[in-house]
Amino acid sequence: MYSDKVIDHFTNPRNVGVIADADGVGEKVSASCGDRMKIFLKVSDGVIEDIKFQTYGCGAAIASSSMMSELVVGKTLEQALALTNDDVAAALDGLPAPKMHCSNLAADALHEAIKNYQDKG
Amino acid sequence: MYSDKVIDHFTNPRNVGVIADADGVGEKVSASCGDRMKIFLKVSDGVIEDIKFQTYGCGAAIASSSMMSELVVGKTLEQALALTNDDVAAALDGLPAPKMHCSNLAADALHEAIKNYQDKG
Amino acid sequence: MKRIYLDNNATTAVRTEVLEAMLPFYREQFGNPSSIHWAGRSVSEAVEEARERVARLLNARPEEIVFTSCGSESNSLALRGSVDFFEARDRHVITTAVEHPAVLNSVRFLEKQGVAVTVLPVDGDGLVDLEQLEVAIRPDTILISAMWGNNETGTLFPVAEIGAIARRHKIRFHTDAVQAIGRVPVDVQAAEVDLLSLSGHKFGAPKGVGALYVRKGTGLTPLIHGGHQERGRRAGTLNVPGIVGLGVASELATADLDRQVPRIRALRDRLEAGILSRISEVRVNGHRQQRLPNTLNVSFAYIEGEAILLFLDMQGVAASSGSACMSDSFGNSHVIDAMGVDPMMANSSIRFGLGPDTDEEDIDFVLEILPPIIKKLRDMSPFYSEKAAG
Amino acid sequence: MKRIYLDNNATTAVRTEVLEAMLPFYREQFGNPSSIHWAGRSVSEAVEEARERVARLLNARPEEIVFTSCGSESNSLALRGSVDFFEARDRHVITTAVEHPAVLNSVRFLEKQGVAVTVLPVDGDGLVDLEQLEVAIRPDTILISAMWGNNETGTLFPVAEIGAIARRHKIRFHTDAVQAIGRVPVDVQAAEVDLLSLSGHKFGAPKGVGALYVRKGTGLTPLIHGGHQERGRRAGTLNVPGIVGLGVASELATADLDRQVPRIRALRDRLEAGILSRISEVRVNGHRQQRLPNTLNVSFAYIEGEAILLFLDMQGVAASSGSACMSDSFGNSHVIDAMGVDPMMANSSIRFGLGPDTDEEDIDFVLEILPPIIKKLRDMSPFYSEKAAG
Ligand SMILES: Cc1ncc(COP(=O)(O)O)c(C=O)c1O
Ligand SMILES: Cc1ncc(COP(=O)(O)O)c(C=O)c1O
Repeated sequence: MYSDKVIDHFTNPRNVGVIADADGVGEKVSASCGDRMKIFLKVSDGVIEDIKFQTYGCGAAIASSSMMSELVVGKTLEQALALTNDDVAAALDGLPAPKMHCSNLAADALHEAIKNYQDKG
Repeated sequence: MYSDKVIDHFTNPRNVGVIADADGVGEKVSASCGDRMKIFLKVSDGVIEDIKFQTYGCGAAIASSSMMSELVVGKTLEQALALTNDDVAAALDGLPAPKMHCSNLAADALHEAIKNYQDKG
Repeated sequence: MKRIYLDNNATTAVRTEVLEAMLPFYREQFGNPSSIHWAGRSVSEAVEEARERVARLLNARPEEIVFTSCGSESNSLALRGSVDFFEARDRHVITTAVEHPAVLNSVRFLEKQGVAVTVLPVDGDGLVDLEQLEVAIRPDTILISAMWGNNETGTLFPVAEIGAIARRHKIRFHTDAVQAIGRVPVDVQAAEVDLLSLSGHKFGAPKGVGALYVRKGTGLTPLIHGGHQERGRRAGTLNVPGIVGLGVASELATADLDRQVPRIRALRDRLEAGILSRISEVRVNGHRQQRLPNTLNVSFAYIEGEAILLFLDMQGVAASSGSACMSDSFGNSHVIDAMGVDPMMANSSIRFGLGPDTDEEDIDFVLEILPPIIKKLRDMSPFYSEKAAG
Repeated sequence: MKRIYLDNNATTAVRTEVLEAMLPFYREQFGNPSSIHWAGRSVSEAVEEARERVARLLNARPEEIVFTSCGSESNSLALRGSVDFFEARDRHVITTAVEHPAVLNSVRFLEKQGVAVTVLPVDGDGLVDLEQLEVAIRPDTILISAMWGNNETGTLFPVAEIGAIARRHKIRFHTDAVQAIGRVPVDVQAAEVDLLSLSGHKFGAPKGVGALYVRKGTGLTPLIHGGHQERGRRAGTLNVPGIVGLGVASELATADLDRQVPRIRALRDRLEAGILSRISEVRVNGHRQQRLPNTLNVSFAYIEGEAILLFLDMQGVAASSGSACMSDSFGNSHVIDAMGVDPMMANSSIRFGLGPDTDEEDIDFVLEILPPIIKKLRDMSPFYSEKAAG
């Protein structure tokens, strides 16, 4: 059902936690299944220096949060804004069809956090 | 499905054939399945001296013709008239339910033959 | 006593390879394929592999295969599922007089529910007239159900031509291919079929499993409601061992068309020729050419079928009769009746259904014992002696 | 890795004795039980013996047992077959909010066809209010369908009391006993049941076979039309090996009530007590006393069920979750929802289903690995950290 990459990220999620003095915080809740992701960013010179997440959700939700965090750490905000949910799923070698629309929210949550950072601007 | 007695009478039917100079001839056709029995009697002093039958029908029809013929040979016409289809079935250790009404006609055919003999009388 | 099984149209033995493939799924890989844990996952893979195999047999796509429990369920689902699907409109269904009771009784049930029905007659060979079919089509016709091969006589319908007519009129076409699988090539694309029924136990898979091919885009209301199994078209925990067996049997069936069928056909022809040459006043029922290669249905004047069957049975030969009141699988033969056969001939019909295990010795044994059986019964028959008398 | 199967409510392994009894019916006694020749006769005897065994399990008569392919078919047949039987009149059906989808989706389908439906709510323990049931009864009520034991929570309905109400009002009573068989005594006389569904694979028989008990005199229109099998209530060639297996499993099930069930209940209680003492903010779903002895459904606040399930699975433990989008057998839990449980709690429910193979070591292993799994997931959960923050 889940790819090896999903299982790996689910079992050993990278970057779990909070950043107390985050520069940007964002979250996203899935309307269909209630999955919830909360993203904390540390930004410096337009680059994501640190990222942490908290996720309430199934294996796909946790794995995509973890994968997203790995994909964007060290990237510019511009690069991070270009990341889509589908990119995250692809990096995980795919997600089962029923999960694509309910648990695959990590890029959206990230964009919320970036927006929050920029709004503070 | 069929009792051993049915199988025996079906495999080795007693009294198959015709009596050319029969004293009485009768027949019965089943309305439901087309089975047909024809009975030939030789009667002397009110006793069935000889009986032969021809039957078109399934295993139950043939076995009940044969069993009936054994039951009445040497019996008085009165005794023969008292014989019922159910008696024949019982003597065969029973017949399967769906056969009771379509193939169990031997006593009726016998009675027709006796009637034919008496009508000539 | 040697036992000779010549009733392969009623059911077949499960093939060795099929049973072997099934065994691990009873106690080792016993999980529910819907479960996401270890016990479900490998099982669900096996089910999907079987689905691909069945699809390949029919030249279909895996997602077009719905697993069922038997041919009767497949037929009932095809008919009722189509009628229910079109519930909002007037509905007219066309079928033929020689369909299996699973189709005919479904149709009769639907008729009572207000569905309009046309049952096409057949000719003396058991074939439908395609012009009559065209004439029967109405603006509200939603379905044509016509079988691939007849279970009693073996007569093969011209399914590709029926399919073309249905396609031209944009009507869905269901065919009951329960008897055809493994005996003649069955291709849902070539025949332009939308719904096709098959049953495992007729070709070496176990009893309790069947399938319905449902062409992509063909809406169907389920008969069995419940969970999301089979993409919502048939609920219920999947019969995993049965499905795995059906997959293997499907693969064997394709191979058999070249490997076994010509041999079986030759044996059937030998049986037919032998009977015709040894016994008088015999009628072969069904189309002599367009016929399932394993099937011979033959009537013997003046006597009754079940009696013949019993004498064959006593000598170890299992066949089937169109007249046995108690034999569900065959019933009182509406098929032979529909062909306009004289009722007494119809009553004496015997069906021989050959299979992969049949050999020449079996056929020769039947040819040896059958003439004396027929003679014995004719000697007992009032019709025969009356006819002899003049 | 040791594999611990705690999903016996989803499906069970076929028992050794059951499989052994089935094996001769694939290749040796493979005949069609409807055939009158040697190949059919012994098979038909085996089927009738199995029918007697199933009847004995339920305290019913053999002729009241209709073999089907699964629990979903039994439920669909009971509901649709009753509604179709009463086609000439107004029809109202009463059921409950926590039934299996095979009942609820059948009812929804029937509602679209114009049947009036009342779905009774349940309380926090998953029980229906019998007074509400009485109030729901109307002059046109033809059927009450209420399950014996719930598949998600294990809650047992007071079936005998429901049966008495139905009898008093002369309404037929159907109960889905799929989960109850082999776990609690099931007696159709004591509970005054008219229709009862069971499914083989839930108690050691194979997948692909089930049964519907139909009380004598209870008219039913078939779902699957065709031949005369099952006294005209269910057509299709019988799944002989499956039916033989169901017979043996039925016998074992009765014996198990004394032999296995007390042990399983004690293990379930040990698991429940262990979880409650080791993990905080846990809720047991279902009635604590009136419950299937093998079932424990428990929710863990702040986290999601499928994630728990996956971690258990990685350590070899198979359980089931009410929230796994892809797990058909459980579905999005309408049952826990109907009990008024907070959605987040409902989303974290895990069902452990113990079976005859479960032992103390298995339970202790789960009690060892579960607390760190819950901790790990809570540490990841925004809800948990917000709550900790105040
Ligand atoms: C209570 C209940 N009813 C019906 C069913 C359906 O049984 P089956 O999967 O055999 O169709 C199940 C099993 O999923 C069940 O637990
Ligand atoms: C042509 C045909 N259709 C349907 C069926 C029904 O198949 P099953 O007995 O598997 O339900 C049969 C077999 O009896 C058949 O021969």
